Amino acid sequence: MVFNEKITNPAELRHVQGRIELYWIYTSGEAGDVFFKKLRDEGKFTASKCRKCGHVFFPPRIYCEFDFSETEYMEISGEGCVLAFSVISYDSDGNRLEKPEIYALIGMDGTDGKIIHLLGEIEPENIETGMKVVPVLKPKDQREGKITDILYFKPVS
Amino acid sequence: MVRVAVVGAGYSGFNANSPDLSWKEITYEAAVRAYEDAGINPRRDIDAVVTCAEDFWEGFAIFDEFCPDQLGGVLKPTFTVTADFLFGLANGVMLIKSGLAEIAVVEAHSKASDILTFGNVVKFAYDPVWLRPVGRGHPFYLAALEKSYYSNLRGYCDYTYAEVVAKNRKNGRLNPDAPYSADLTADDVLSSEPLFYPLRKLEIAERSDGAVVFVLAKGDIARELNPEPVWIDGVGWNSETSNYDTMSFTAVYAMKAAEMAYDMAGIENPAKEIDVAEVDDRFAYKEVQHIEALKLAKAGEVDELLESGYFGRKGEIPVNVSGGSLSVGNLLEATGAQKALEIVLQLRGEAGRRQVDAEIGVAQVWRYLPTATGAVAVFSR
Amino acid sequence: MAVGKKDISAPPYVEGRELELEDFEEKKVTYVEDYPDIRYQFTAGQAISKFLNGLKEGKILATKCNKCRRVMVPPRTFCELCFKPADEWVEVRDTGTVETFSISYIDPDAKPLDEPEIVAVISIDGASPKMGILHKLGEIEPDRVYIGMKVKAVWKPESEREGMITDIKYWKPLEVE
Amino acid sequence: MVERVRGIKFHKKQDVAIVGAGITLFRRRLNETGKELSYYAVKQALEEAGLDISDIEMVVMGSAPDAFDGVHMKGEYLLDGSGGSNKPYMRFFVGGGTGVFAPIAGYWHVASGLADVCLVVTEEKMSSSHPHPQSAFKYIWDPILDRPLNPNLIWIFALEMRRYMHVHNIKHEDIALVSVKNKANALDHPSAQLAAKITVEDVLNSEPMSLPVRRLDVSPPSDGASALIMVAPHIARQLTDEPVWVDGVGWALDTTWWTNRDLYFPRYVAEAAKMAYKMAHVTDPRKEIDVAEPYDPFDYKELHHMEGLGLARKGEAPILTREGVTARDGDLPVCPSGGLLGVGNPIAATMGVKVAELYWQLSYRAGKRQVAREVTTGVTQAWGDLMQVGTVVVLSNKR
Repeated sequence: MVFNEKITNPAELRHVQGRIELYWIYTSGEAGDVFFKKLRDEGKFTASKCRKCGHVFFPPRIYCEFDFSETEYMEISGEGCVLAFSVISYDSDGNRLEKPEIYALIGMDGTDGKIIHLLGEIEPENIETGMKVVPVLKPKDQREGKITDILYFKPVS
Repeated sequence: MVRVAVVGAGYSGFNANSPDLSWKEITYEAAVRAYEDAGINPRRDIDAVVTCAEDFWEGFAIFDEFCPDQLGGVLKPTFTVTADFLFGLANGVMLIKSGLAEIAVVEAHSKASDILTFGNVVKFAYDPVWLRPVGRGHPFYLAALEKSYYSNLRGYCDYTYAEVVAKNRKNGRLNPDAPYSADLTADDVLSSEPLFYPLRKLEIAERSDGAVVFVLAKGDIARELNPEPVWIDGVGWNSETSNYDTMSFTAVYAMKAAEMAYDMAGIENPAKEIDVAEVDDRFAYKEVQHIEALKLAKAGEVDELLESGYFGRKGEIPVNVSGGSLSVGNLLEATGAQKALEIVLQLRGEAGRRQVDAEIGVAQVWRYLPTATGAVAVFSR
Repeated sequence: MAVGKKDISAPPYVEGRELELEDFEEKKVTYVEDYPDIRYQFTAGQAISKFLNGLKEGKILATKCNKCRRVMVPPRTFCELCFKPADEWVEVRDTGTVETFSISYIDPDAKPLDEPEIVAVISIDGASPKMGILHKLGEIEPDRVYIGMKVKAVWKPESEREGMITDIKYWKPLEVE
Repeated sequence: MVERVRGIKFHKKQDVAIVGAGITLFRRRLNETGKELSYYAVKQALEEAGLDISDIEMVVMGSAPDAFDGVHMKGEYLLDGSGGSNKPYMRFFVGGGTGVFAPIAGYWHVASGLADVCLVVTEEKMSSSHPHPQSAFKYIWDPILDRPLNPNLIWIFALEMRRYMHVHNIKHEDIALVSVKNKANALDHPSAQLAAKITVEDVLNSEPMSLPVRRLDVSPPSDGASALIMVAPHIARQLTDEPVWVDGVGWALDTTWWTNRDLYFPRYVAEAAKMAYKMAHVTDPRKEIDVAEPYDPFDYKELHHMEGLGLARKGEAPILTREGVTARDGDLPVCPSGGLLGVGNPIAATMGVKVAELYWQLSYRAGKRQVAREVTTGVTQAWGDLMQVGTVVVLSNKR
């Protein structure tokens, strides 16, 4: 016997609402700080290259995750090509978005790395994998040193 | 060599929701059944308790506080692994092999119906600096991207994934604990709305509640408790990376975990030696990835085999004969538990109307979005 | 594999970059904020549902295990020590004893409180010894509280009770009555 | 039903040695991400052990609640900086006890024979959590019975401390001596966040938080990481002539119903210690233990835990402290690192001042912190959850 008695009237079953009322402030970290300041102030993209194996990381990091050697920063164009994309009709609460968002996995030129970001200025039916895209940044005075300083990537016209 | 066996298994049933029982009560129910099955008194006999849970699935900051009581683990060596049940199982094996325990208990549960903002919790696992702030879309976009990338690489078309859905949802009809089982065809799947294009709603496992408890024992004790226990021949687990830029998107984590488990179990030719498999299918394309990773089929050949019924209930290697997560539901950290449970039931011959003939079975799980981490366990009778 | 162990002791490998609050305020460092909307609906289950419904009626309910003879508050469906189902429901009294207490000057976010509040573990009369709950004390000066003090629950008016632990406003000294 | 289930015999596959350790700075706010902090700690441990990341077979991660770093499934998030990429990697969690629990998990990875070289990494970035790191602790309480009372973490310490003082008639002055000792010890720790020369009066006059707990009774929230490398005997022999051996491990988790227990004595620590001592063949800890690093997030906790560990009789720990027995040059040095009170308390990352410190002490490489007496065996311990869990490790430099 697992329980000796159980509540039979469903109205007597209780549920208590709970909300996590915390918020978080995340530093970009050492490599992130270098990247986002460069993006904010100069509109330029930074990657990092492993001093031992030569793997070029994007997003940049201070260490090579494969051999744990140090890396050095290098400037890249910020352009890339679409490796995969998806069209999302709902937000994370499950509500329909007024306009679907296009997410893309973008291989970054001059690196072994990738970025996941939005695509803009294009309709889903016109997207092809392998398509070349370039970043569209916020105007300099509105940039804050965050990933959202990149508004989206757009196809090369 | 110290061998480890499953001598008891208990579960609470799997349901889309469970408004009448708290997570403690669900777990207690599963534990009582497991201890009865093993024929042990937990307060006297167990040496260690392993629980598997993640704080934000539960709504806590330190959830492991709430684990010992319902498992009979009060003032015993009890701890939490923040991972799936199969990772807990690996720890149970290590505890016994290292001599820290002779009888160990592994538990995992899901109270997914308590989560009101599932999408937000999943998104909260995404890299806070590089990924989480991008867009407002549902975090399933990452699975959609992976599906798209992987399909292009292998040349699989959507029909293959739709067949996986149809197979699993139909299999579930013979499983009394499969709340999402249904009589569906691949065409039904293909005609459902692509909410997360190219991912369709019917390709995604809905959530379920439930708890599973296993009792593991060292070889000689296992035989005393049960003349024919189910042996754990191998366990393996692996993580690719936490970064989307270095992920393979081809389930290399599952391949490496399987290699580790097969190595331990002495399995050289999985496609020949394995009789039944339960793999993670919380997105339909994941089943295809995982079949390849477990080396049950060659890369790029799963579509033809699926079509021929090779992975069906009566096929050569039945995969997800329980109905998989597509039928049973996404049990969060208990997903691997449902898969291991199915294998144990099949090997014991207790799988009822869905019984297949099997001597060696494998269970595999992935740690869900946004990870590239997974675990594999090989069982035999 | 090995190249041999180095004779070093405990220095950090690198100096970290320590930040002050001003670094954030003056944007000397880049950062992201997140205010996720994360909500749950906790299922109270069999025992706690009944306990909460009891509070709404102004009663404190306990469960009893006939094996170890413990009367348990908060109530549970199973005895965690005997690992068997609890056997019966018992109503216990709304008086008790302060087992330990603290005078708190901070709120959950570590901000100072205007008035300190007194929190205590109160063992409930009618339950087994040391069976206590966490709650607050009121109608008493902080420096007059002592361990072993007898206290009584002060309930919200019936119309305001919602079947929550806060239906008891606080516990007050028994002798003041 | 089996007639008689035999007791644990510790029939392990192989012994386990520690050959390297690493620790970052402990600071209130660090710019580095949790991944970067983990990388620093791992890099130092690898360097000390003379190993390369490719030599590591498995990785164990220890980190306390996700609510600090602010990432769901944060073990997965931290894995690349912890050297877990393309490896078997797992995160373990017993609340505040994780700092000593992670190496216990590392122990069974090696002792079971599944790995010969296991890296153990612990990390915490508490500064991400707002409005205050303490706010995260609001969610450790029962969501139905306790959270509506708006509890603060310090409450549980205050309630336990009051009970301990009451039962043994201990004065706050005696407890404050622990804070004075540990903060002074931390002056010699290069990672320390709150090292200082203070007096008992400073503690007694510091700002009240949740009486009897005052500001200087408490360790500070912190960011940091630490790492440890655990290996099989045949690997240890190749690396060093003086490995430090794991002689015993133990842990125990008490009931969730903490208001149903008498809080004056930490039974969870006593049970964990019993297991570890049995395994290490320690029968009289007060005589056989040469140096101890019990968990000291609050000053009374060091005393409480010494009693749980059997290093003092019940109620005797304050007397030993007053007599100087627990000083760095005393007969039983306790927290020579400076502990959490002095070095800082990045919850799980305190492995760096507990297990790693004991490793450095037993290999005579603790520098200015090296205790005066000869050492062969040491014990370290952590505590966590709702005053529930004890985790104990016994190390020795003799096999």
